[in-house]
Amino acid sequence: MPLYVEKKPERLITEEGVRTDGRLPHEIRPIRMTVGVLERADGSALVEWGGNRILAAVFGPREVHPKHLMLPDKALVRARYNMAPFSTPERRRPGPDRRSVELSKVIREALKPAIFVENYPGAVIDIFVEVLRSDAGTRVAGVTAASLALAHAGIAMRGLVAACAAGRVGEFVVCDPNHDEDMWGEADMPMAMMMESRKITLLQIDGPMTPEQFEEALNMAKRGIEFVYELQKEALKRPYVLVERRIRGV
Amino acid sequence: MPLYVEKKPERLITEEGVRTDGRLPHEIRPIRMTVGVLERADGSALVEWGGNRILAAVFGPREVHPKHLMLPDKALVRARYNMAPFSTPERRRPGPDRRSVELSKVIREALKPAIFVENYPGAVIDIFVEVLRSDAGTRVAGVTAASLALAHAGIAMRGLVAACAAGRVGEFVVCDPNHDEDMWGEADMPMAMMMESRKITLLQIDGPMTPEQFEEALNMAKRGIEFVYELQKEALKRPYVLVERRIRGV
Amino acid sequence: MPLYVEKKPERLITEEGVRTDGRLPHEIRPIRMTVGVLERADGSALVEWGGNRILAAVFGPREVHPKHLMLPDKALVRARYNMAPFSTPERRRPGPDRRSVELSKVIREALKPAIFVENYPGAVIDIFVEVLRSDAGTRVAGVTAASLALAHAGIAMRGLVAACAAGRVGEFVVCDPNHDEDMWGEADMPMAMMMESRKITLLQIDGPMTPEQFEEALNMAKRGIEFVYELQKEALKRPYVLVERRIRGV
Amino acid sequence: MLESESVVNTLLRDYLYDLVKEGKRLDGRTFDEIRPIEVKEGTFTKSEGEAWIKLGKTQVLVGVKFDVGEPFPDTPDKGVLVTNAELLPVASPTFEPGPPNEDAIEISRVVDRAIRSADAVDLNNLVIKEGELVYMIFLDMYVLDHDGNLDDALTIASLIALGRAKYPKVIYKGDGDVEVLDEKESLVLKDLPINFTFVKIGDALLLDPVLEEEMVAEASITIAINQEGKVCSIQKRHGYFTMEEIKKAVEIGRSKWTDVASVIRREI
Amino acid sequence: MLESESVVNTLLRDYLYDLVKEGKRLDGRTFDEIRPIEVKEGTFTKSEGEAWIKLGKTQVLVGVKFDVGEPFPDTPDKGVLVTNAELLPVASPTFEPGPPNEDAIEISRVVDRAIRSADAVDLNNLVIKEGELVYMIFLDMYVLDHDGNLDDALTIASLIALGRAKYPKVIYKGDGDVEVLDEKESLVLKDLPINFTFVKIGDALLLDPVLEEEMVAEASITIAINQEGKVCSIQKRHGYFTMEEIKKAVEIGRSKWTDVASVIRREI
Amino acid sequence: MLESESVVNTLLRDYLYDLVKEGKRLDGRTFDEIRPIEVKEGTFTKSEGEAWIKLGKTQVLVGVKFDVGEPFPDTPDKGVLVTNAELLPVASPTFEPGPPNEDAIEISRVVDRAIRSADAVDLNNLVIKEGELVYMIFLDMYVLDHDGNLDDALTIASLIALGRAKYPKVIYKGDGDVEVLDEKESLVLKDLPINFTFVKIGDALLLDPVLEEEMVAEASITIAINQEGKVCSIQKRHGYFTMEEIKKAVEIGRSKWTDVASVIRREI
Repeated sequence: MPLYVEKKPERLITEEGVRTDGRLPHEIRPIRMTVGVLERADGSALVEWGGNRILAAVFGPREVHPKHLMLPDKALVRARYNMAPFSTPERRRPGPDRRSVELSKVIREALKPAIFVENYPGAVIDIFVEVLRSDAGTRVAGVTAASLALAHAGIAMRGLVAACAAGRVGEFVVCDPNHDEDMWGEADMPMAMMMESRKITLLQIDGPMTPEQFEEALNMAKRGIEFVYELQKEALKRPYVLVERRIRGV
Repeated sequence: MPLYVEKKPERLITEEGVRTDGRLPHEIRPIRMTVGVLERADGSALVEWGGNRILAAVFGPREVHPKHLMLPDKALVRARYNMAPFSTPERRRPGPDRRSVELSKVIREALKPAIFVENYPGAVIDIFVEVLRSDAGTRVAGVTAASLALAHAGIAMRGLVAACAAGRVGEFVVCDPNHDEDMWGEADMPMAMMMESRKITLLQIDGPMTPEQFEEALNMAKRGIEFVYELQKEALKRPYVLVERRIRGV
Repeated sequence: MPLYVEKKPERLITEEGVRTDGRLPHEIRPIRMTVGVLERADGSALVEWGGNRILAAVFGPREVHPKHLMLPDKALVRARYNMAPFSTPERRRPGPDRRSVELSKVIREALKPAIFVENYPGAVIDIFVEVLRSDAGTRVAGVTAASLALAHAGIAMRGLVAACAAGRVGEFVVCDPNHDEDMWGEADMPMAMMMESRKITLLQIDGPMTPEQFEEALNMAKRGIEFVYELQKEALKRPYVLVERRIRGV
Repeated sequence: MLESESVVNTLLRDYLYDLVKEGKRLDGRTFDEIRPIEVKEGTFTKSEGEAWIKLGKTQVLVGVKFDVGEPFPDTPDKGVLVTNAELLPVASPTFEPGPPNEDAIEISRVVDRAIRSADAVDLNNLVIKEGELVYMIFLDMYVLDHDGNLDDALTIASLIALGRAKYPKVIYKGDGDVEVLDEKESLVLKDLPINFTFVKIGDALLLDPVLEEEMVAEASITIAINQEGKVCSIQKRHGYFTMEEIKKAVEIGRSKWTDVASVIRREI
Repeated sequence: MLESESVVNTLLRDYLYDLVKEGKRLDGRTFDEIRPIEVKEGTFTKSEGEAWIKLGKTQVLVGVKFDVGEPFPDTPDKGVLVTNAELLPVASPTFEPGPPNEDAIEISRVVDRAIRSADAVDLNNLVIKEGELVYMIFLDMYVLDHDGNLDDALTIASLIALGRAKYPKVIYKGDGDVEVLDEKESLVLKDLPINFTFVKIGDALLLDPVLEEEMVAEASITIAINQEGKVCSIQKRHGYFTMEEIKKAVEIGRSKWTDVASVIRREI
Repeated sequence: MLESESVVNTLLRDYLYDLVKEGKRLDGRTFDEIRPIEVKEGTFTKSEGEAWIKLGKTQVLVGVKFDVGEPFPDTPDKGVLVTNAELLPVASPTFEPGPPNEDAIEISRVVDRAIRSADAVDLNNLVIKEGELVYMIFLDMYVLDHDGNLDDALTIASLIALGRAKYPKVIYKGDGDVEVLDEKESLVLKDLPINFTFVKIGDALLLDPVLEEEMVAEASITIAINQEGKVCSIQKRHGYFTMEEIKKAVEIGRSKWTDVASVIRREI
């Protein structure tokens, strides 16, 4: 228990807006995406985003078990968000907790609007998001990875779903909050969009924001999402080739 | 943990038979019954009995899930007795314990003989007894409420099931034991009857009684049940109207 | 908790090879087998082996529930190894733990090769091994008992499965390790065979052995198995008659 | 009881009802006759007190184990008794592996309630250090073969096992710790609350029903009687009874108590 | 929302969409109108603060209980708030008994997040001995009747129940033990973060949807606004929204906050 | 192995048996040839020691984490090793989410047994205060891609992860509390007990089977060999073997130990 004590940094952001990891408010952490990391899954992707390592896999369309869950006119979409025991500083007990049950639902609802479910009546599409290493922003990295895995599996989609969080640290609105900001910042706002249609499929807020801060955060997250979307397209164009880029100005 | 310590009263009953809440041995606590408190349930009733608050709801006859539980020649009857986390002095962890599993069965067996189960082959009748506030005698109040909810749902019945407990406190046999008597009394005997036919459908005893005391307790409980039965009929005649009466001499 | 503290004996075996229970390395504990101890089961056997008391029962061939486990071309074989709460010095909490899940599988795999599963397409054969009293070697005694129960149930078999363990205590290889040897010995090797064909259907090792020790242990276990097999045949020939024998030299 | 009717069930029901009308039972017993009680010899558990008994073809095994632990906050001056029943899948083709179901929970609570309401086990005698450390008794009941009337069989076996139980003496060393002595103490049984189970078939009350009788009966009830002839606990099961039927069942139980108690006492 | 289409569902959907096109709703409300909030009088729980409210035909009961226990290691200077929601099977034919499912967990987390992110309950005030002993608040939310918009109903009931809650004062006696006084202390509510749930039907955003509206809606979202008009938490549910729709929903929520808050304040 | 026969399965079986008769395998290997072992570069976990390895197309990820806690009562002078395997649903269409099933439990126990029976991890070195506080090692094994022979892949990855693991030094401060230092200590691996899994197809023993070979094999067995060439643990799986086959498998394992050990040592 006492092996992993975390200390709050003296300050989360300087007056000039320099963050604990040296980024400016609008900057995003380094991201690397690899499509097709697994053999047996129908689609898979590994997203390394800051210190996060998220593996997503998709199976389907396939037969539904148990049968009574089958939807006659469209595909059933299931998603599971799961944290590995070794993904956190202190070892995590395996199995779902309340947070991961909620995130599984949130991720499913983020992806479902993008899938042509009516193309696969009676089938199931199973999405698995495995957090191997967590470092703030696992759900947006997870949605990003799962969207790649869906595309890699050849599931018919209205477009890729890309995701990024914004947050509030003191009076600064920041893009892609890091671990410190997630722990001790004022507000966190993960968001996902279908970029082709500019539709928001995931939006959560935790922590108060004025209407002005909220609008700024929406725009900040959107710019992050646009960048993530470009990386996704690149990763899909050349599967098995790594896409990595450190950006200072989005 | 130490917030709710209960103390045994110095004495449970005076030599004149006055109980800790001022009642005489044969007296019953105030009861109020309201039928039709819920919109979505097929039948419902709220019974306020002393400090007890019991909500009962009935769904059915309806389709059985899972299918393999279906009985071809009659209705399946299920009952669940459940205590709310806020129903006891100390907060109760949600979910069934051994006591509530047993009481669910006892309540089901108290009501099933009154239902024309052969009228609903292949269907299920679901009875839910929710203890919102507990104050001794929740199972008899629960049976009473559930019987009202069954009638309110229009389930064909041989008659109402009414219930009341008797108990032994020292050498006194008392009607409708209160919390103190339940905790520190010598014996408790919940009972339920179909009043039309005078058949006993629930009988439990916990605590020793001589054959004479036992016979006295049977009669005491029966008189309580007769009174409860009258209240039930009144509550059903004018649904949505409250039936309340404090009785000193049954 | 502190009621049952076990102490390691000063030495597990003398230089002359005398063990803590007085046996020589090749000697087996007393065994008693009773076939047909239960009325309702299709087949049953009680094996008393040293301080072990193992009850095995077989049901089947019978219908599979749930249906989706059914195999169209052969019998499904299920086995459960279960320890009674009163089978160990300290009371054991009921329910499966990881060890009993593994042993259930190991026992199933030990018996399945002996069953003509193709004779019972679509059916299930259920094997229950109940450890009433444990004293080292419960899995070999369990396989032995279950094999008798299968035969008693009239299940078509390629032959009986008999089992016995060998172990290493210091530099001695011993037959049928006792409780002390199981706890503090160097290696344990339970083994089961279909004696007619000399095929090994169960083999586990826990603890290092040189190739020479390993070969000696294989032979030691095999001699024990041969003896157990003779007892099994005797027990089956005269059911309801006890077979007991203390052997000093196998 | 039977949840649903099949042709075989209907035939069985008709047959048993007809028998009862003639004053007979399936195995030739009278209505208030208890099956032979046999106590199997040998050591079958690692407990501090055990009994494997047969009531007719019904077989049960009960083991009593001891531990030390904290008392309940509201009874700092009493030992703790924990009761558990397992309907083992070996006992019947209808029993399934898994945690105790509704029936197993009810049975264990019925036996438990009889023992507790008669104050049969002297829990006050089981305190090591008041409010801190007491003996815990685990009464584990195993059903091995189910041919009806598990409650009475388990109650008899439990009383024998408790009466036979011996636990190690300990010396309290402070701080929740004890020194365990070699000397053993016998558990004190202050009473013998014996359960009597009846089923109703037609107008008849049948004591100690076999499985077939349980299957077709209209109603069933279990009544515990103690050595003073008091009614200690009752559990009405399915169906209904009149008041007169219940009073009659109590009387039969009272009249049979000595017979069963003498078997139990002989075996302790 | 509806998982699958049946003829009835399609008819309902068409009907509600047509209504919305005409600017109407099923129960005659305007798009941004909240159903009447009624607080039932009486005592229904054994908690230290409770509220049984009706939002239209939706009924919920919330109880607040207190205990004392250890603080979390990373917040030794704060009390503990535990939130739990139960979708009781009495509330809807589609709710089943059992541990909280995905929906129940999400709802309880949505209410919890609103309360926490607004810092509405002064947890710093609930420390008995820093790092050792604090008050624990259990906020148990019971859904009794489901006619849509459980989130907002539960949030309102929770705020009232918390605002009414009184807990016993205690004196720390050392060693994890306390003396409980008769005197009661009121829980301090520093803010009123109120949830506003919208569904999207066609181009319209409907506030406080009834069950049928929830069933046919394309999308839904819940937004918590506090007394300063800040957005405290958001949970987009199924479907999708444009940025403009979300900003509009926030504005509607801000404009309705005072109405709902005055009901809550009146009842505390 | 295959639980049941379909036409495809029969064809696969016939094909693989015919291949084996000709002395060949599906992927061209000899019978006793192990697939290439590749260790993926990078940091993928938040553990104190990790390894993501590929054995052919089988991929596994193992992480080692540390904690401090109480020792087991019967080993007050030893650290605690906890082993857990998860057959992630990403690894195969037949794996389902949920708690470890029979197969996962068996695999984790087979790896655990190999490590323990060879005394590979020096648990005596992991005591902070005898009888009170020791290091706890959590060995979590994740199966990412299942193309056969999970046991050997997980054993290799576990040994590398353990060999790489570094834990923080602590100073015991009394009362179950420690001061955590910045300095790290390497875990000591005293032995390399390596598992070798064989399947039997016809008369042949095939080392390191791929998934298809596992599916059609008559029998399988896993044998752990340590650096002294001792047999440390065996787990016969399904089917049966003759004594000669088992002895032959042990000999093959012994002959392959150095090859695998050199890969492990290179990566630590």
